[in-house]
Amino acid sequence: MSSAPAAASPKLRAKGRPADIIFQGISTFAGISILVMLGLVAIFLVVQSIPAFGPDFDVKGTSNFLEYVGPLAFGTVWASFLAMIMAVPVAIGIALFITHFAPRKLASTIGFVIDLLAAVPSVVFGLWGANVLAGFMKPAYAWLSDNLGFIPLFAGTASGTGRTILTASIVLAVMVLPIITALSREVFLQTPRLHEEASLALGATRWEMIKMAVLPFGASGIVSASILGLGRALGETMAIAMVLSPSLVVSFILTSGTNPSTIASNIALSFPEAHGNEVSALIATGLVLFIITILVNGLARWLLGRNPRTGGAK
Amino acid sequence: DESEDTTGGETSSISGTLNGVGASSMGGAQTVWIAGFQTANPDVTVNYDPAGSGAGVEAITGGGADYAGSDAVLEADATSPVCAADGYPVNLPVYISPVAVVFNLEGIDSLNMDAETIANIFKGEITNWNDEAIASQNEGVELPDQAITAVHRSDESGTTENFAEYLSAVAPDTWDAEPDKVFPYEGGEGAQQTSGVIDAVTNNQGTIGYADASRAGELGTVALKVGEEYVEFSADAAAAVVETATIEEGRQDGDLAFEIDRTTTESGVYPLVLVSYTVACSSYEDAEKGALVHAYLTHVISEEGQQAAADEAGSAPISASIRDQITESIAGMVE
Amino acid sequence: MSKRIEAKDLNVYYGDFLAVEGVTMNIEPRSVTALIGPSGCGKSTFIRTLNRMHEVIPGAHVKGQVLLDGDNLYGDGVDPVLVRRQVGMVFQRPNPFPTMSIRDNVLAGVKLNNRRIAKSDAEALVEKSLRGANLWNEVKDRLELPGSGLSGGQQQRLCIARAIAVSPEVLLMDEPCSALDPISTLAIEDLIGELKQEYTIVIVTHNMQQASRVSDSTAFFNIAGTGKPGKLIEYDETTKMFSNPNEKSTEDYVSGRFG
Amino acid sequence: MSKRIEAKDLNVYYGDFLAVEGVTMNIEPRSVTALIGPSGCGKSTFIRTLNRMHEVIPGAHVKGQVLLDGDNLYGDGVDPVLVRRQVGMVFQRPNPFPTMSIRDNVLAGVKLNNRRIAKSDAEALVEKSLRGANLWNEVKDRLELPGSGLSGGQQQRLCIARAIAVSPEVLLMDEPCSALDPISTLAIEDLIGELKQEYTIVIVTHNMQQASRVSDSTAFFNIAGTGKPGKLIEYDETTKMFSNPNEKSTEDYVSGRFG
Amino acid sequence: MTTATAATGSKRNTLTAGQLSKWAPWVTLAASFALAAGLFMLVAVASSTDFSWAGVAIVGYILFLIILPVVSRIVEGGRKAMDRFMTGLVTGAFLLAFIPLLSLMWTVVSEGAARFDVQYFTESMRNVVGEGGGAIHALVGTLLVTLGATVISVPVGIFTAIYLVEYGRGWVAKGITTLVDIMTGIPSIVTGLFAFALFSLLFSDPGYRSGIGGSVALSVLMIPTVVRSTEEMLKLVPNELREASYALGVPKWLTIVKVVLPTALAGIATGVTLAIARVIGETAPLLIIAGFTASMNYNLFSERMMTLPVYVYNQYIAPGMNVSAAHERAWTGALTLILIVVVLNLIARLVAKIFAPKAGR
Ligand SMILES: Nc1ncnc2c1ncn2[C@@H]1O[C@H](COP(=O)(O)OP(=O)(O)OP(=O)(O)O)[C@@H](O)[C@H]1O
Ligand SMILES: Nc1ncnc2c1ncn2[C@@H]1O[C@H](COP(=O)(O)OP(=O)(O)OP(=O)(O)O)[C@@H](O)[C@H]1O
Ligand SMILES: [Mg+2]
Ligand SMILES: [Mg+2]
Ligand SMILES: O=P([O-])([O-])[O-]
Repeated sequence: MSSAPAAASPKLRAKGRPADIIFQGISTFAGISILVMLGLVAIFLVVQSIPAFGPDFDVKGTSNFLEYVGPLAFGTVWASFLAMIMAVPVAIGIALFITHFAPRKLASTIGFVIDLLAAVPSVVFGLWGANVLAGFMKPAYAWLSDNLGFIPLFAGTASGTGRTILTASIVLAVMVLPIITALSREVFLQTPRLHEEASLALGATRWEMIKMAVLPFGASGIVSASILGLGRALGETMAIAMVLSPSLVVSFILTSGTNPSTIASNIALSFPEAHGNEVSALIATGLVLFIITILVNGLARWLLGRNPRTGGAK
Repeated sequence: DESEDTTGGETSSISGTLNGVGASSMGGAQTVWIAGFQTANPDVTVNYDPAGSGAGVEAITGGGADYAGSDAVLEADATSPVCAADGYPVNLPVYISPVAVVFNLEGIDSLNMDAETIANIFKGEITNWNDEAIASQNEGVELPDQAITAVHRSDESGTTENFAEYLSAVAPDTWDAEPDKVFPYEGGEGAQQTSGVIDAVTNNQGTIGYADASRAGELGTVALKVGEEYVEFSADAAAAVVETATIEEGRQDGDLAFEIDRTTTESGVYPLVLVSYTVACSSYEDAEKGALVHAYLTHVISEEGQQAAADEAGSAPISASIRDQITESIAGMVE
Repeated sequence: MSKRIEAKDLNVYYGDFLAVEGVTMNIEPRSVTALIGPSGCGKSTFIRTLNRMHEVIPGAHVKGQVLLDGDNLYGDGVDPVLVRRQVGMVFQRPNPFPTMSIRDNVLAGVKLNNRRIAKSDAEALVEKSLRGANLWNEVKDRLELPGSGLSGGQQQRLCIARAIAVSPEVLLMDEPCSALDPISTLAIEDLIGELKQEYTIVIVTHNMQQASRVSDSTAFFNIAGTGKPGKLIEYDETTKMFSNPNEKSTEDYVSGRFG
Repeated sequence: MSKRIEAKDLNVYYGDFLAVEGVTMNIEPRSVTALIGPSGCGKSTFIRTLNRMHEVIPGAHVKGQVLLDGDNLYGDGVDPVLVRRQVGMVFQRPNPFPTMSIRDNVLAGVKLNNRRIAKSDAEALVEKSLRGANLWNEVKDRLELPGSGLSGGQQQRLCIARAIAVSPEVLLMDEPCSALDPISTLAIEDLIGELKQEYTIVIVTHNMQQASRVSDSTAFFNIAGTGKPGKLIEYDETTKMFSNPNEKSTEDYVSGRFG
Repeated sequence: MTTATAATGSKRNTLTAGQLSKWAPWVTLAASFALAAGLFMLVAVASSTDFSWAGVAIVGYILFLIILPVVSRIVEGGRKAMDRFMTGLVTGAFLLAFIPLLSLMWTVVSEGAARFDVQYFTESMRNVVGEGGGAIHALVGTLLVTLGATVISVPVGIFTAIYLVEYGRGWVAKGITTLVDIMTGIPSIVTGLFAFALFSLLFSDPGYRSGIGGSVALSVLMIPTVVRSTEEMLKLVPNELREASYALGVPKWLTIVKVVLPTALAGIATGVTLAIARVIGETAPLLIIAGFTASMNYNLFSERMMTLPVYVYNQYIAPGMNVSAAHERAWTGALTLILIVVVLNLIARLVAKIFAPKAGR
């Protein structure tokens, strides 16, 4: 019947929908503003650190920037690594406990209590780490270096104060624990019931169900959670500054009083007295930390890419 | 600006805000002075941010503060945007405090040591409390067979610099590093700030550290060998060494940069002291600011001010002669 | 109220993948048209092109024309939002808004669009729509309760009430009964019979009996194999399609002994 | 291989809510029993009590007995894990493990028991189970691909293969075909016919035709109203149930013109 | 094979064969700890050292972790043993986290209770030397600075998440996601330095200090957390709801504002609270940009502003002669910070309760 060429009636024509465009504009602008903000931070870091790369470098007895930043970068990565190998398994354990082991009614309360850890200011972690934890760990360090000193990690004399890189890493681990736990918990809760029931119906025990359904589903979530936690660990400043007994060394020893420092805590320790070239050097170490973060993120993304998320929205 | 408008102060009508940044060593004393000054002048707010000497120097030379605190003197040719055209930054020694070498050994309150021994302990050459070098100076004291844990500052610090200056002046062969704010050797353990050092020493047996004497508390302290006798730290002994100090050559009028004679052998003098300076302008670009700084510094160096700091922050009051010199230095601020 | 729909040589894509190819069909106003065919043949894809819901999926796009009383839905400057106000849709799984009460769910089309409506008008609209969806008696005492608290069949009827509350001219239903029990299914089939007095209705169903019971015309889609596009094989009156179809494949499909 | 199931005065609860009340029924070995009834009458709830899947839901619990060849599933010290190994289950929505290949999906249950299964045995078992589930020909060339890449019907048959790979003695199926198209449904109904040679099968279905086609006995559940518990109304041979039931409500339900 | 007669249930049940009884784990637990305690008692007596509770806990737990699975393996078989082992491990992980938590909370509460008084919350440190004084100036500062950071971060964060979930496609969205991850790794002190550089440049004031500067620094730390958590929550909103809304002729932006956001609101509130908790205890950046003062300052936009973390830090490192008075103030400050976050958490839970989608599955 209607073979007439289609000319849309005004009823279907848009007036142009300004609200839609404005809203999308605001959202896009917000996204872009992050780009800008990060760009500004990057520019700030680069511009302010340029003088550090000059020839007359002389900070803390080192004669070039690499010599200065090397041990710090090592310490940063080493401390974060130690913190992560402690925190990630424990966080996964806690998240599993909350989601699959604890009685339902208790679970949300427990979750809340763990979240409390996230509320503790880093200064307080510093005070606690330096004055409570270090003293608590000291006998263990003495025992380790007396009895297991042949293992390189425990070589040499033990710290007389307990302010070692291991203590600092434990503090870091406790600090990132609630972050990793909270996110993993959310992800585990999202495990499709269907998959959990599928494995149970096959006669799986609780642990087997977790292995078959929960962990594969949550793998990418655990990685994201760990990245967030790692970000915090890499950048933590005050707690490390207060807990660690630092030196400008590269050392894997866990129990000694001579420990590599971290970039962020070194900035906090040196910045108040720094001037001129030294300020630039410190900001340049911040730039290095920034780059380390980018690399670590890239690595994690690559890991994620190899093990893509299955299921989920979109 | 939040300064209250009430004219309630009976004692004064000056008002305004004064910002200082600098050495943490005199943070406690500044709190005392500020409290006293603000009580007398309710419309004034003085802030002192104990961010560190470096931050103070950066701030005053960059124009980021009205005055600064510094453990080390400003270079002679430094300038500041807050100074008047004919003004220049001056160093004013307002805070003198002995640095104590503190230790934690059960049942021992005091030990005698010469600079050589202290240097060797902090370098990690002497590692046990029953070492002959210590024992020989402390006859009658039962020294335990215990490892020494030497605690130094992990942050950059004026205390470290003064400690190192003393050791390198008196025991130059042992302490062979250039005195600096950074602790130069790898041995020992680091802790942040005076509080960190005090905590590390207090919480652990067999430890030794150095810290502003006001924080020594119950800890054992070392009497330094000066000449042929051993001197415990005290405000008087510390003030005495400053009396013997000379003003550095080549400084402008009113710039009171001290050179302390660490190697003195005079009796009753404790040469391990920290002198902290207030850095201000000889005259200010902004006259009101100048008047405010002048009023404040007058309070700081006043006898009550110095005594309050001695009582509440453990410093050694400056002598009358230094007070006179400073009064002269700051006179230009109100002209 | 109801309108004629014409699809003209419609090709439907997901990104580069051609999911449905060359569909041309006329849908009469005030009739029920059933779309049948095996899984994956593009029934859902096609029905979603009729109110421009297809393009909501990233990368999805359409070539060809769909005319609503002669106006091309895919013409230049056509606002999909306005299209959807005239062509309502009910989905396979009931999806009431979980944060809203039953009343607000019915009024969603009005309220979400920020349109003001007098309280008495709103009440009247809620009652009319719920009656229209055959749900009024069951829920009239609990209009303030959340819609997600209803049973599956009730939720589906709530979604129908929500769709007719905005007075569309066409109603699309993608397997509206597949999640429902027989009693709820009966209620909805009865409802479709009533709604066709006013609306043009297009319904996707897997259920031959249902198609033969409720529809006036039936369109059979088929697909040659995975990765191939779905095609409209035959489109005719329902009685003809189920008794004496032209195509062999249609006969095979509708005569399967399935229900 | 197959076992007799007896439910004795079974009451099933969700927390305080009594969902199913007083069910007593005997299920013969090597037979197919269909559970039918309107939505919400407790079919799913009941079938899940037969392998203790019910208690997976927080707060859910059971009173009464379920005997598997005379052993009470709910006796003291009974390990639900052992129960589930003997009583397999297939769900309404196909749920292969998305991270596993087709082969690993089939072997998922078997690997739990003996990790070190010989490669050749594994191959044989995969083939046997997939053939048993009528899927072998379709997937034999892509056993390494993820199971989630299959079509809905194939996924459902994969789940059946997974369930029979552990050689259970009873197989429970909760609406296994409701998400499937007619062709896949046909395949699965044929499969059920074959499986009953070896297994005791209990199947929930909304589809009367399907119930009458595949089952030997039929149990009709009904519910008096929302909030009331579901009850077993009648349980008899399928032919009897569909031709000449004892209860009026059974007759009403099965004679509904629904399919 | 199948006996026709129904068992009475009193017969031996094949389904219960080879099971450990319910109390077996508890007995094993008690036995393990008793064993460990005995062991350490011996060591303590033999070497005349202190009895080590920590040692008992560790060794007892390890014994439990070994003994129960071994027994289970013999009686119940390997799979059940593995299940018991993992249950022990997971529960252990959970209890392990309680050690630092309890230790921290105990330290903070016991040390902080002394000054948790009216004076503390009504007075500042202006003109206070030695005992007395309070932290009202720091409390107000922290609330203002954090509020400022929240006001900046929440809109930016939520709109960015909206962009990523609802609009963003292709490399721009990917790039922003990566940048957000990178942002989480910026050391807190660098954000302070950055904010300081930015503001002193903008106001050409080399001594620039203000609360708002602190807010900006904290935003840099807060935004990525807000984006991440909001993004996750928006992704959880089923597409069906969006489509239901579109099908009613609702424009996209109204769909987002009125359907997507309300549905995700509970989760977003939790995420924002977490983000606030993340930054409210930051010290390093505030030390640099918000500065230090003993006096009250209500103006976020000018002059130094005290904040609780800086206050705590300062009371600790510069206690003056009356060390214990200052340290008590410091701990009370820490306690206050934690309480603020607890209250925020409770509010978020309330919001979650009120707005949570009713009766889901
Ligand atoms: N979002 C999508 N992206 C890409 N391809 C899609 C998408 N949705 C559907 N397809 C593909 O388009 C084709 C048609 O799918 P459609 O969902 O329209 O089938 P259908 O006839 O509705 O099937 P069913 O009866 O199972 O609902 C299928 O090959 C399907 O894989
Ligand atoms: N997890 C649960 N918590 C509380 N009540 C539930 C739960 N699951 C089901 N119910 C209730 O138990 C009753 C029986 O539900 P069930 O799912 O067994 O019905 P059904 O016969 O399988 O229905 P359908 O045909 O819709 O699948 C219903 O009233 C239902 O609301
Ligand atoms: Mg479809
Ligand atoms: Mg069901
Ligand atoms: O005053 P300090 O530089 O030693 O902190």
